Amino acid sequence: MFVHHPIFRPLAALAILLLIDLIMVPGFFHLEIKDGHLYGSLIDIANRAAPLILAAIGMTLVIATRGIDISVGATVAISGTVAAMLVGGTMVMNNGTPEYVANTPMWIALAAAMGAAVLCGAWNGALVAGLGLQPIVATLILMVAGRGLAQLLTDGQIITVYYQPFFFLGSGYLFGLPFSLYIVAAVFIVTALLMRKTALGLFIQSVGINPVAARLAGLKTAVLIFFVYVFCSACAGVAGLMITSNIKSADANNAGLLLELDAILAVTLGGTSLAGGKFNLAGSVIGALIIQTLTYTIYSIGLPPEVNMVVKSVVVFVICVSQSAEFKTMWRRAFPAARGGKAQ
Amino acid sequence: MTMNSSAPANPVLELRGISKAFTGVQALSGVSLNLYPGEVHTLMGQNGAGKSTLIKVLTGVYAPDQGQIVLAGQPIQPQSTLDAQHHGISTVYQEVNLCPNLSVAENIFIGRYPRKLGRIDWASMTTQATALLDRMQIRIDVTAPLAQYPLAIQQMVAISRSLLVSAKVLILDEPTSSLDEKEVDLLFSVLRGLREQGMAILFVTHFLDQTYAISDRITVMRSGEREGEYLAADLSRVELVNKMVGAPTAAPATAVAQADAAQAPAGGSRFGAFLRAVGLGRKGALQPMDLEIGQGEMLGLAGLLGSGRTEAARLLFGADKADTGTITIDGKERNFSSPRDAIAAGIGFCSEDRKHEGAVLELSVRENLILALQARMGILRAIPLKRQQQLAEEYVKALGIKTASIETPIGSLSGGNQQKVLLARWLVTDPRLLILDEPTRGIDVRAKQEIMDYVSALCKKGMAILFISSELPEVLRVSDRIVVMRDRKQGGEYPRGALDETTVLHVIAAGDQHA
Amino acid sequence: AKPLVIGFSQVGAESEWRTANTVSIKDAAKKEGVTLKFADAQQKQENQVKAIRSFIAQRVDVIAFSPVVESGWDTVLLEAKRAKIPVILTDRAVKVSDPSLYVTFLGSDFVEEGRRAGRWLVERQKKTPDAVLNIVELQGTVGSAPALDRKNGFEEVIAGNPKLKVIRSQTGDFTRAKGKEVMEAFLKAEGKKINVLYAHNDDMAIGAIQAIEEAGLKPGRDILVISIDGVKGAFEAMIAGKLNVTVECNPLLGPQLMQLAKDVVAGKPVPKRVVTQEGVFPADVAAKEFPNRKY
Amino acid sequence: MSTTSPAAARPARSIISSPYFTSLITVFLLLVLLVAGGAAYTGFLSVQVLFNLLIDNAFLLVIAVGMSFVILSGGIDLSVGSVLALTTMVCAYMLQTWHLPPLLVIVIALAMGTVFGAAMGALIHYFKLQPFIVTLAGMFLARGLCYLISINSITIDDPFFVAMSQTQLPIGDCFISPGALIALVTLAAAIYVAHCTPFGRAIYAVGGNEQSALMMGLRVARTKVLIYAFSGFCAALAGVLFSFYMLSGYGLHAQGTELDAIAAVVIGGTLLSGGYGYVAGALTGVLVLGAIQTLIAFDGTLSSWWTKIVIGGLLFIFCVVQRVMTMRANKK
Ligand SMILES: Nc1ncnc2c1ncn2[C@@H]1O[C@H](COP(=O)(O)OP(=O)(O)OP(=O)(O)O)[C@@H](O)[C@H]1O
Ligand SMILES: Nc1ncnc2c1ncn2[C@@H]1O[C@H](COP(=O)(O)OP(=O)(O)OP(=O)(O)O)[C@@H](O)[C@H]1O
Ligand SMILES: [Mg+2]
Ligand SMILES: [Mg+2]
Repeated sequence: MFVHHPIFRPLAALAILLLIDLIMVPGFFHLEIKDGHLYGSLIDIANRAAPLILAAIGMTLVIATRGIDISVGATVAISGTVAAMLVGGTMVMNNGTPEYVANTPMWIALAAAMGAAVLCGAWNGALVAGLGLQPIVATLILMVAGRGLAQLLTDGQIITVYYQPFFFLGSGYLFGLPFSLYIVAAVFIVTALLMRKTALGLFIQSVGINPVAARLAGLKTAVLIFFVYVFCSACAGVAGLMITSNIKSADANNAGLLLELDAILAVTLGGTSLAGGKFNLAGSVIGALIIQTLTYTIYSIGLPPEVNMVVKSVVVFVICVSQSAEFKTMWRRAFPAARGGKAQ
Repeated sequence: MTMNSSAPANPVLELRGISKAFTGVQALSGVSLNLYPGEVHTLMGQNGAGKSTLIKVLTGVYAPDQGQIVLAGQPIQPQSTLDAQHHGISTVYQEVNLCPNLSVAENIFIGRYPRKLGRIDWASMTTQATALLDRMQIRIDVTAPLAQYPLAIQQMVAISRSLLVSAKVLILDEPTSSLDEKEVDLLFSVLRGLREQGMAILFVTHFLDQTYAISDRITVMRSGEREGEYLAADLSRVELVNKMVGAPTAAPATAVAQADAAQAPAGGSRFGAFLRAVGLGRKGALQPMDLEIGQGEMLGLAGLLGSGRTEAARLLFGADKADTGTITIDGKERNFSSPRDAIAAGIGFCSEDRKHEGAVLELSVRENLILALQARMGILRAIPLKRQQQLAEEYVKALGIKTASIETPIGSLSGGNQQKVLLARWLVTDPRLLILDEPTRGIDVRAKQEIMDYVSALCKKGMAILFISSELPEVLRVSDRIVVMRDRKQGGEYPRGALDETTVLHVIAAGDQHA
Repeated sequence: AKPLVIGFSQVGAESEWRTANTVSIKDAAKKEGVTLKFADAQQKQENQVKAIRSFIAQRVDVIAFSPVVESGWDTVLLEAKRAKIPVILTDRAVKVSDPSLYVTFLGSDFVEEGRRAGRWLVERQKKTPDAVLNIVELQGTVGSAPALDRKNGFEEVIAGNPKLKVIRSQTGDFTRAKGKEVMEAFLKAEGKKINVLYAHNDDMAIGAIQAIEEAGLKPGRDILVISIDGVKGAFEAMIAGKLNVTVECNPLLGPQLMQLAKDVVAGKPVPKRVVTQEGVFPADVAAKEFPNRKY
Repeated sequence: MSTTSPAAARPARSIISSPYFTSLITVFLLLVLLVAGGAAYTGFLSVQVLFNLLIDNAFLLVIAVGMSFVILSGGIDLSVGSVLALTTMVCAYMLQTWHLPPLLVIVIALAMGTVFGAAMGALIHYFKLQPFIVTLAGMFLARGLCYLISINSITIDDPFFVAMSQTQLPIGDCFISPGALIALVTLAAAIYVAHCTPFGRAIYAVGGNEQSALMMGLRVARTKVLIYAFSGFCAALAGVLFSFYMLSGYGLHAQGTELDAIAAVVIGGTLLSGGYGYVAGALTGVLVLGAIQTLIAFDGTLSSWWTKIVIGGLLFIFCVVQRVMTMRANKK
């Protein structure tokens, strides 16, 4: 019956991608211990997918309420910039030897960055839930202005961070695995628990499917929608910290550029409908992994950069079509013999 | 079974051995049906018997798993509604299927616009639509969007739309469930006219009166099978009910009603006042009115369509905000700015529009059922799954909800069963006042009886109920007190027994004269 | 007299280099008492065209711009010419059918930058004449002029040398994050075979350096790193010994631009092509040069 | 939004609560914006500047017209910007490398865009895929195809294209470009189609309730495929206009134009959920965006980030004022 589980198809797609890697890229699955931690392509993919997974988790809930948040990338830039500026540090030349000085205690910097992200979410939430603007337009405003704000903070410069502990977030290792994976796991588990063990999941779905009925049943629809946008931005905020920490600098111009599109793509590849309602958190995580694996595969196979986009789009088309119920019916019609074997 | 063979001519449409299964449900098994020209053929059966499914198969919405559709001797396989229309089969579905954003006139004419020089002739369309609705004695602005009119008007629009095509076969799935008596009469006179012209009409209803008022032939369905086909003249009401439910009923519906009426308490005075609304009104929707409901009282709200009953209920529930007036509960003044406030004060509201305001279609029966309760308990205190299942099972049994399981999405239940789930949603919250707006719409006789009995029992235990229904006899039968509405204002208040159907109509009509 | 009015349409603010360029122009204008109408095109050519049209409508004295793309300027420049407003190009060139549509072009030569990077490597290779050097290349944004030119210039120089081989080339979109991500993949795919990294800008190089370090290799030693632009970050990396050389691409065009504008308005003849002063900075001069860097 | 239920909307409030009213507000706000700009900057309120709004945004207007149809039907098309770029590329390549006659080139390019759109529409309809995702993949595909043709930009020097680019149709002592004229004609044609043809009304029906439209016997499949085909056509036509405008083909042309188009359509009063709005709103929306940009260019003191922030801020003010005025009107 596993075949009918909603998670099956995204998983299958991921497996097929990995299979292609296995055949095409020698040593793709090779893992070794280097400097006391695991090292290899798979680790890279997971590590690099971490921000995308976080964004996708947040986006899943927004999409479940029939919304969309295209300001994720801008939020990433803002939170990353705030953190980098506060932790910051400058290099001073001291008799020809470089020395690093930190500015603000790291926890304050992190809290401020998350605060900025939550503020972004509150802004979006207020526009969507409070004013009733259409989500895509409401978040378009922050998408445009947010990156500008981040650039304003940095004067358009890349802020390099020289504070070692800060790097742990995005490129540190714990028990041999990248620390970012623990963060992602924690966010995922907390979110999943929130959805399962509280009524939040039910409420979000109800609001997404039939907001009028939900309100008449006594749900605080506006509060729920507001919360969802704040949550999404908070996820983006963490993603921003991770990206900043990983490249040891905040690039307000480019950090998280187009991350929103990838996040939305991940959510859909994971089997959540953009029409709202039923959602699939685990699916979104797998969707994000699919995207990152695909990107990584393109790099590893050594395709010329001109064909990147074509390959990516073709794969997305194929995955989407193969996931659709209609395709399944067609397939069954075309290959009736396979029915018994596959449907089990 | 008495298969009557005095058919006038050859059937214009035959269904032979139609079967259709959904995952987990055999909705139809081997159903046959004959439609003769110049006849009204009524399809009867309990909720979930498969009536709507049969109609959808017939009109190309679903493909049958087995069986044949024969139209005028030719087997056909309608692929879509449009295809069916081309074959001369025109349909009004149970759930209103129109476009809320388009104007009334467009909803009638879309797909077959009057044209002038190749472009749509809007002026002529408006005139024709107005004339068409005029024939059904509906006078509205046909250029306004459909969404602005109440469900009943929408239903009439859907019917006018189907009348427009020169069809051989007209199918109506519970068209009367949101119409009042006057409108039903109108509809029937239109249908009789069509019958005269030789059209074959397939009609689904749960109302026995209507069945006998118009049908020539009756097919009874039970659990996805055809129980039998009868001439209306040959089948008594009691027989019909027996055949629908598959076992002799304990007592005919009318008898129960009489017995109930006999032991009715005398007046409203025995109830402790629970809710009192003074001067409650909203501009353009309801003129200020007073209302008082006591604990354990069933207050009926009668009136014609659009008389403002739903509006009054929505104001009481905080779904719309009142411009004027106050609401006091247990002597304390309360102002509801949202349904949440009302729910917190112990009020429940079962809306008349289940598709848009009630059911959360993709969620399961269980989730729909506990939604209001969970909303009241808040996000953090999730009801344990065990308890949810227990509640769901309990109410599925108590209300006789026909569903494959409690995890089935409510959207795949039949219309009547969805209605029951939504009723259960409020029952589990154990409200002190339950507002029921047309709760029995689209529910079969037996279920209606069961539900009203159930509700009455709760009422006796102290729950206050505000009961809104377009079925006057029902309102008169069950209410302790009746408020008659007309023209969006209060028309008068009467204790039980002070009114009968004719007097209520008189009250409403009198209002019309004075206005 | 009335102050000179210059309308300047900038590409955007996509990189540190670009912001340094903007700052230089704004500062120079302020210093020279020139009224600067500044418009940011957010990386879109159509926005630049709109800005130039509005400059024409405002009747500025000189129009200057850094074109997003080379082609597609004929029409709007013709309008400027009809309105008798001289046009100065900065930083990037354009392809127009009639060269009289602009007065002069002030800026760096991307192909030359690529060549310089290539020449440095050719020289360097002479130290180890027998070894074959495998090169991985991090390109800029696909299709952008600097990416195309820096690639071509570099290839032109190393083409004659059979010991220099580009084994991987992929786009890193001029950003640190992408540079790091792509380099990680390169390292997994090619491993120790990589001897040289050629990055089209410093940001990608800095990202890639991190990837190299995380792979347990020493950037600058195990893998030679060559990049272009010469921003501060690159100098810091060179001081730390992680970057071998950066080819300067000078963004400080402000003073030269103001001078040109004044000359043009005064009717003085100006050369059709003004190349900015640019150097090549290997790691050994980095510490000395660092305090002089303005961006 | 969740706060308005169908039953809550009553005829008494209908006139002002209709999308018609929202569109009117937009026009009013646009006028306010222009007058404010005229007061603040000399030369802003000249006729040529207004014409420039049309000339510079002709391609955006054409895309927004196609996008209007898509959004009215409840869908979205993210591929338009890339299809535009692909069209410029194809035109340039066919003109410069194969030396095909320009009219033939234009026909081929338009046909290509139409087919591209239709293919996406078919995927969306027949496989029940999300328009957002299909067109997102379409966006990557079209951009990718540009690079396959060439990663360089290709200059067009075909005399016909050059003529179209440089012709100025005089109106008084100002002028307008042929491209702007074509865009206006396209808009007029689209308004006619939307309001006077069964296809146009079917778009509204599908946007209002696709299921109902199907039950009412409309050809939903055909309509949907046609809508995306039309959007693809508009994107290609915009691409041709863009080729006139820029005289070049380039894979990086018109990045992010899809968002501009969506914003224009929504600002013009069309609901993203489909079914409500007017095609003519596309024009007001495009003019609003253009006016904001022109304002910023006239100001000429903003740095890059301030430009972004101000655009965001103006968008915000615009949406909020529009929304608040509509809500006010609904309350009355
Ligand atoms: N799309 C569907 N998916 C799954 N089951 C369905 C679907 N449609 C109908 N059913 C099931 O088929 C059975 C027959 O339903 P149908 O709607 O035909 O009943 P009905 O006779 O019209 O009842 P009512 O009087 O309540 O409208 C029901 O048990 C219902 O749950
Ligand atoms: N025939 C009609 N023509 C125009 N408007 C109508 C008509 N019938 C009802 N309405 C509208 O319906 C509103 C009141 O309807 P409401 O739903 O409150 O009444 P109701 O008695 O509950 O009717 P229903 O049985 O349809 O629910 C009025 O404001 C009126 O605008
Ligand atoms: Mg039914
Ligand atoms: Mg009502």
